[in-house]
Amino acid sequence: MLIQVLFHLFAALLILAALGVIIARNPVYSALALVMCFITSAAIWLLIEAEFLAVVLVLVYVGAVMVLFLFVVMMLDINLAELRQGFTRFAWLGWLTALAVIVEIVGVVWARGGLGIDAAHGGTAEPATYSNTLELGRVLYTRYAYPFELAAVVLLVAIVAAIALTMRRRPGLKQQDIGAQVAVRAADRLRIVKMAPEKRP
Amino acid sequence: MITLAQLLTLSGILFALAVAGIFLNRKNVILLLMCVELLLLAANFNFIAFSRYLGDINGQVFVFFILTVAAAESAIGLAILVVLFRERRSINVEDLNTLRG
Amino acid sequence: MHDLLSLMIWLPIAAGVVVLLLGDGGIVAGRWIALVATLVTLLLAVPLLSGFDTSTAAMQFPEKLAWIPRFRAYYALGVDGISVPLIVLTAFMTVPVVIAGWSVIESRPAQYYAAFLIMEGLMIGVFAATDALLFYFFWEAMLIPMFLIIGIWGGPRRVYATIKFFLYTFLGSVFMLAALIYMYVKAGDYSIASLQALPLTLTEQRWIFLAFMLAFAVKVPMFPVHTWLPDAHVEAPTGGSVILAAIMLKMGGYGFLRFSLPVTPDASRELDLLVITLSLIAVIYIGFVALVQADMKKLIAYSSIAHMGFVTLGAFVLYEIVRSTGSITGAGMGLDGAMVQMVSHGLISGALFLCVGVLYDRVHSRQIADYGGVVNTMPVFAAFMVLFALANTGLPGTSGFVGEFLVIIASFRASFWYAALAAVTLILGAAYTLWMVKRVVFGPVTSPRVAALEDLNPREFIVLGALALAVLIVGVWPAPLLRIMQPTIHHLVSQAVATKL
Amino acid sequence: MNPTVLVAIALLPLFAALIAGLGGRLVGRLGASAVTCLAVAVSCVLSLVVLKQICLDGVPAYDAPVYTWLVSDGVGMQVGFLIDRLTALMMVVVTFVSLCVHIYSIGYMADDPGYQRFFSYISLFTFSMLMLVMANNFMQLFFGWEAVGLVSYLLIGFWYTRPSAIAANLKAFIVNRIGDFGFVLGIAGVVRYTGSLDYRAAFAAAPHIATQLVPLGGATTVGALTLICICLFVGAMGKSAQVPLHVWLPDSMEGPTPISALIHAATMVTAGIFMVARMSPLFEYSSTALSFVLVIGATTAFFMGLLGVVANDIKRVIAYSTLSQLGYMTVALGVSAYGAAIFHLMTHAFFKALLFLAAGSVIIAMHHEQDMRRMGGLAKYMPVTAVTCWIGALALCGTPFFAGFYSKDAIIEAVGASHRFGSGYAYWCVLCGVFVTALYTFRMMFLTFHGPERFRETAHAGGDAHHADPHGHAGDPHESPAVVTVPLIALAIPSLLIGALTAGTVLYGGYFGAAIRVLPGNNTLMGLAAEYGGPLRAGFLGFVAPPFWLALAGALTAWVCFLKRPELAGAAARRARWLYSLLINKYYFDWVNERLIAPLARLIGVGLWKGGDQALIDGVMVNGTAEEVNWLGGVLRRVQSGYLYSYAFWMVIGLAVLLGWFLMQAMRS
Amino acid sequence: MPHLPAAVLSSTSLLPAMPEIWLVCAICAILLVGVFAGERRGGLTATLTLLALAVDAALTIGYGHVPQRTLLLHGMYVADDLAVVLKLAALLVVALGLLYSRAYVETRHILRGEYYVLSLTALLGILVLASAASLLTVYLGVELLALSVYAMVAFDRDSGIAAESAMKYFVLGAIASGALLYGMSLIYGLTGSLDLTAIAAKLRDPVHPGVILGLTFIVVAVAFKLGAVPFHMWLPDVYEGAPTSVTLFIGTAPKIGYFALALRLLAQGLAGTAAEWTQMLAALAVLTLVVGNVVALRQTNLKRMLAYSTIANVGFIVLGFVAGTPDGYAAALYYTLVYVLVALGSFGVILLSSRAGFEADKLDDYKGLHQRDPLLAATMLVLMFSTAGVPPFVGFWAKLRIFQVLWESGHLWLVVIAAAMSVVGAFYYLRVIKLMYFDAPAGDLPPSAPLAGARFALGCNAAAVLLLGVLPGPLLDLCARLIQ
Repeated sequence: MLIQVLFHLFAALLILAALGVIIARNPVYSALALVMCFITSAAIWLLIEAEFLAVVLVLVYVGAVMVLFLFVVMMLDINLAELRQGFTRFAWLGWLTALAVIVEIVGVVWARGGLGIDAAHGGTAEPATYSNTLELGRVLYTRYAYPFELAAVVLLVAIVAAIALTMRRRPGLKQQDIGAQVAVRAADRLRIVKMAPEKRP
Repeated sequence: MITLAQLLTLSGILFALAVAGIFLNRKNVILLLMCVELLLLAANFNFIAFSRYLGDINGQVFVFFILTVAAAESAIGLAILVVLFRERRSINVEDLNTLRG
Repeated sequence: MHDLLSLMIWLPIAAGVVVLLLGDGGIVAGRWIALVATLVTLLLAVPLLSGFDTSTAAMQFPEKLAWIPRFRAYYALGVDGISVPLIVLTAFMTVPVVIAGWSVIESRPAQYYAAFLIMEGLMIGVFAATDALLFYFFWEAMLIPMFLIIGIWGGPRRVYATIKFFLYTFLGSVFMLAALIYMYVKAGDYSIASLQALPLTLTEQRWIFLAFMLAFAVKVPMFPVHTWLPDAHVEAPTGGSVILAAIMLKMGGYGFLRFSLPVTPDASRELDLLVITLSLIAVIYIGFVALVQADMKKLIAYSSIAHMGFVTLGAFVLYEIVRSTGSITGAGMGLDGAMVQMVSHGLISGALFLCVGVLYDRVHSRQIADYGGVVNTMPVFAAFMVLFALANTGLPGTSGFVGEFLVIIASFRASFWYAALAAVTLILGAAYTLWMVKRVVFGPVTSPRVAALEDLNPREFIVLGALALAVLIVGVWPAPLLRIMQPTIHHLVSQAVATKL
Repeated sequence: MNPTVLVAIALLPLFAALIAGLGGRLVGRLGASAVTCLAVAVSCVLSLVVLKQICLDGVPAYDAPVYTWLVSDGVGMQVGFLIDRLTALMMVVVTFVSLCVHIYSIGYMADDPGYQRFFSYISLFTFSMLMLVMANNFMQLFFGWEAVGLVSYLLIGFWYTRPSAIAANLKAFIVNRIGDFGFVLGIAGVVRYTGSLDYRAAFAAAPHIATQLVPLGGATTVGALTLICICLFVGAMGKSAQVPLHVWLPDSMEGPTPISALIHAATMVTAGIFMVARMSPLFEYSSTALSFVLVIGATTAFFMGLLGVVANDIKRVIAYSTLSQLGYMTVALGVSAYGAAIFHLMTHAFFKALLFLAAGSVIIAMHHEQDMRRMGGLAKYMPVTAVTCWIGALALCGTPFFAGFYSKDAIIEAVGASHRFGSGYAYWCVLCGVFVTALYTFRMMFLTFHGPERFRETAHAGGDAHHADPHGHAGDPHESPAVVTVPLIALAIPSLLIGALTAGTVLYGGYFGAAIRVLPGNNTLMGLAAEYGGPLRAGFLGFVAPPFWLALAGALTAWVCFLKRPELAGAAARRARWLYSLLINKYYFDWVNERLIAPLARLIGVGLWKGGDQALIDGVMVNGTAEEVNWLGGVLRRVQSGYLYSYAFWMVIGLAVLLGWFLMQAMRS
Repeated sequence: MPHLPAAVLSSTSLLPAMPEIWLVCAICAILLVGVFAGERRGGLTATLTLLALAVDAALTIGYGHVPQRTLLLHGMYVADDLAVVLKLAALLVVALGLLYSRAYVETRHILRGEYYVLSLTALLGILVLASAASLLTVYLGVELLALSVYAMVAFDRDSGIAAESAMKYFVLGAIASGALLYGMSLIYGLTGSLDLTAIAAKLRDPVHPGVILGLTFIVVAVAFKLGAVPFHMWLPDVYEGAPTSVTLFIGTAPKIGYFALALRLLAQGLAGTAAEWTQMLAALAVLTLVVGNVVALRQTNLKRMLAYSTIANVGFIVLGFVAGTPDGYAAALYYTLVYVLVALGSFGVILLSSRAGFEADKLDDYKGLHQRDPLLAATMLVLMFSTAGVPPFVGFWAKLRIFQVLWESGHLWLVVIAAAMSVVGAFYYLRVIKLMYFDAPAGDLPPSAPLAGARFALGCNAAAVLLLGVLPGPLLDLCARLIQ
């Protein structure tokens, strides 16, 4: 019962936060709303005993990805003023479509025999000894070794791509060459010029 | 306890909102990237819900990979965004229409 | 020679490739290679004729190699009474084209010759293929060289003309392909024989017939899908017009005889009035249109349409004959007429286009108004021109007469009115052809350009002379031609009147 | 009978033509004329031999193919000869007249650059005409039929630089084609009902065909034989210049005069008459067709004669008389008096050729002046021509004892005796025709050979003078050279005598025998034969018959109006202006053709071209479709707006629609 | 206590996967070389890449072939001949593509080690897709391919349109993968398995709306990847915006991967729902054919026109799937291979006729190409006629095959529409030929550089199109044999 209450609470928060992401005028606000989304979803996942993923979600996303987002937002100092306009007059059409999609999905979910399985219960609760993390770990490096490697390559791609796209050596950029500074000799610094003595007129 | 249907409904709403966000937003490309994250979140919800419902761990493993990929995806997305901004000095969706027809 | 047909197909193509590779630099050699190749191909027609057994309707000189095992499609060649004359015609007509282009084609001559040689091979392939897929293969492939010929060496509006030509024919062919595949799915292979033997319901036949008809009607061309022809002819270079008129149009007629009648006899029986009507419209409507053309090539092009109307009329009149007389006597005559008409029109229209080409090379105008009194400066040419013009009006003693005469006689069996409407061509044909002759050839010299003309050079004389001979021979002694066709035509009639239901 | 002889008769002129035409410098002018004359002479002699064999030696008629042209669907098309009395007679007429014209042309065309071409043409014509008359099947008949048309086309346009000439030959060809249109249909009909092209089969089947009906759409049907015969006769109308297809003949006078004599008077134009006579076994079974023939012929005979009265060009006068005489022959055919028709054909061939050649002689003398108003009083300058011409003229008028008398009289009486529908009308036409004939003939003679000498006034070089005039305009007109006058005399003799000599046999002696079939009921000549008592009696009786008095009246009228009181003619013209303009405009036939029909055809052509081909098919169907597609492309192109959100939106729309559609299906099931 | 798998990775079970393994190693190596060689000796990385591809091909031939279809790596990886052929095709295409684009990338200063690394990772994605046996591997393959390609599109950092197109591609692609995941999640949930074979076994009629729901999402994703209307909109912009070398890449190899995606996912995994997704694809195919062909008529940019032509051809590929029979898939496979071969050549022509500062992507740049460079013009002629489906070129057989399977499966109207549309399509292919052959050269365009190697390869490419057109038998048989 309590779980139900909590679920509905978090669900409501989640949806509100998602709406916030969409309609916030200021990207920073949207980012924060997104953080909110992640936290609430993490909470819901905890409620359904996906503890490990919940933790990962918070750590990885809120901790890393969203920070990255905020960083980019700040880095590209976007003129927020120009972003303040709202939706165009076709917005209602958009909302309508979204609504349609929701209706279709929800319709299927709640229709009798819509899923072909009994969606009215959520599966059996695990015993107290159950460790979500252990279960994941058990399969992750055995059955899922191949996907795991692929995921690694995906991350590699991300790294390579990010570097290749964003890093650029600008010509004419002044850089310090420490080695050169250390290895400098006096001759390089000082030049003695011999001058002929002044002629008498 | 939380039923499958509730979770699926939630994810469905999330999905729709994310999509709506993508095409309702006329201004800010970053917002699109965020919506994409929402989109993936919705999918994750499904997987976890089913995994829980079926008492089968594979769904959660899948989510694990999705999170990984999503991270990589957002990284690349932001990189492209940076390049775009360098070129155009703007991340206004309205300005992304030189290619058309 | 059991691989005679392959030789006739691939020799010109190979020569064409060689000429292409030699390039414009080696065009001097290239010309001779082209000429020799076409002449050899023409010589190969001799064993084809001498070895041809005129007592059977079976496919002769057969060749069969596995081509696409998966579709049970074979590289299968063979000839019978309706393909031999057309193959010989093809081999014959390409020679004048090569000679005619000898010195008048300045730009990219190598490609010019290559295109014609390759096209010759492909056209012979169309007539020789006994596998529907192979037939279609050649049928379509031929569009490419023609497209280039019109587009590269054509007149001012060549682009419009050639694209129109290509799309028109492509549209037709695509639906024929669809029909072919449909029948393949039912029959299990593509050999024309098995398509002819394939039982089909009336509905199927109807659709297949219409699909085929679209393809063939465009090629023939029949009203109302004829409008590509005048444009293409006007814009094409002389050689292109000659091949177009002499051979390509025949493929439509050939298709009707090879596919429509035997494959969909019941649909043909049901829809023959459609074809007959369109043919008669072609004869009269087009005759009137030709009357008012100011451009010689256009006029001849329209007259081609009108003459091809006789082919389709002769091919499809047989069902009406059966209906009105209750016997198939005379049905064969219509088909004979259609075939002879094809051959003779090939010769005559080709010759007329060459005549126009001769004038065009000198004056660079196709407008009738720019000429007049040519006979004063080019008497020999005038003699040829008048001869071909008279042949075009179907004068007895020339080849033009035979086909029209047979078709008219045959169609009288079907209905007095068919014969009457068809016979209108005697008047209209004479009117537009001789009126043109009057304005171009006769009369006093009208312009300094005409006064400056000089008469045929030996090359042109040989070309026109050969054609004139052919026209007269076919006109005076058509018996051999008909003997070659006889058994096949009989067989065809029996196929066409038999029902598949 | 030896077929090689027949082949030789036919082919000799052809080879001669080829030699003369293609030989070029090898044969030269002399060679050309020599070889052609020789060839025609030989075949003339051979024809005479054949005639002798047929008529005197009683050799049976020859009917056999000599060479198979083609066999289609069991129907054999051969070249073959049918030589019976009719054919033999025609062969002699053709070759003889042709020979005369050949010889005459040596002089007449002496200084024409197209000399060789000319001889090649006329030899070719002789060949074609022989093929026509000797045919034993329709295919060959049609071949000859078209071939003579071709040659006449070439010869009318012989002087191809003259616009009038090339206009005339185009006209001639096309009008003839209109006739051939019917002719081919007739032949097709014969094949339809007999399955063969041979005369024999067709004649044998005639009674059977007569019972057949041809559906003409709906319930209307027409007798097969009637249809066939009328179709064939349409062909004859074209060749033999019957109203309304006569318009080409007067214009054909643009050709050289020998041609007018040979082709457009003596032989080719009579092909139609010959053909109908040849087809008598068919026509006999269709009195409808014969009535049609009768009426057409009668109309031509009278009304075309009238035109001769107002014409001023000497050759045109003769041309109109030819028309009218052809009308007479046709009338004869119409009343089943085929023999009379052929007989008149023969006599007419001689005296009309004579008249033309005489006219030609005059024209030479007048330095190629053809207008009679610039002649007169020539008799004393060129006596031979005048005399021979008078003989011809009298023969034409049907003066007793002259050739024309016997043939024309027979025709008139045959018409009188006939009861076929239309014979009443025809009778009056031919009677009045006699008056008219005399009128224009004498008018021509008076204006040309008698009365004041008007040629001293400036004679502009018109007529045949397309080339430098060799005679020079100096001095009085003088008699033509022998090469011209000899043929005149050669033709004058038969014009005078042939009638009297042969009337008995050819007309009444049942000369034709099996060659011409006349059903007992229709045999008009039979009755006349009974009364015929030899040429002399017939001649004397002729003086008391109405035709003679009509002819006399005509002659006197001519004498009064054109010799005694020339102003009367003008007065008459002014008095009956409408009639005069009607005649001077030749009943407005040409006007209709040139101002109505030709432009109408061109209008249709332009309409179909611009409206049908260009506007409808190309504009709407072809390019229209292309534009539609292109337009659609433009519209769809705008959907690709370039805006990210619209792309996303379309994706989602697609998703939503797919979802909605298929979920609905799934829910329903 | 749940089971612990005995051997995590047995060496034998790995052999067929050698190509992927080798490729990963090669990627790392080339990455390092690229880092140290730097931009100065970029040629080195290029050569190494080609070398790696060659070795990979050898490995594929050597180890890829297995007696019969076997599942490896705990059912994540399937080894069969189809996979082998697809991999070889992909390797060949990528190799040729790199060969063609060599000079281009040098002149555009995008020749950096990363360029080749990314193309290799993309290739890896294709290989993974080619032998994917589980939803997870499918997903990872797709993402690997997609992410690499996003980056490559934006690779020319000095080009605004490149970045723009990359951004569009990225966002839309993300939506697509979101949809894919969503669909996968539902399928997983309703079948309780990630293995495609298991899913195929579980999915039997009656099909629940839930499955349809998931199916639709997956179909949308696949349609997006293939570029079927209305999920095609990224395609023209990306083709036009990306550097031509990248366009070449996108236009060729990934198609093979996405064919594998469609085949493995729909035809094999979701075979039970064929009745539904064939209908969906039929609807999409019609739209695709119409839009692709009709809009291509209005293009003035050759790359963009080819993009729409791609869409049109995708329509045909999809039609192959619509047939829903093994024959149909074989036809689609054949069409894909043929199309890739032709597209490779067409973009190759663009690459070779472009210069520094001259992209040669406008249609008008090809006026009178015949005078400037007969070889390129002739090649383009062959390829255009082939795409238009005119014999004797191979494109004709591809279309023929599609028509055939449609007839066999009784889709009359699809045949008619496809036929009509191929006529419309012929027009704009002819227009290219018209420009090259019938028009006079416009102004003075730079002569084409003498790149013997690339030009030779291009010539062979065209020759292959002709040869396969004259003797289509072997390839047809192969495709049919690969799909039982």
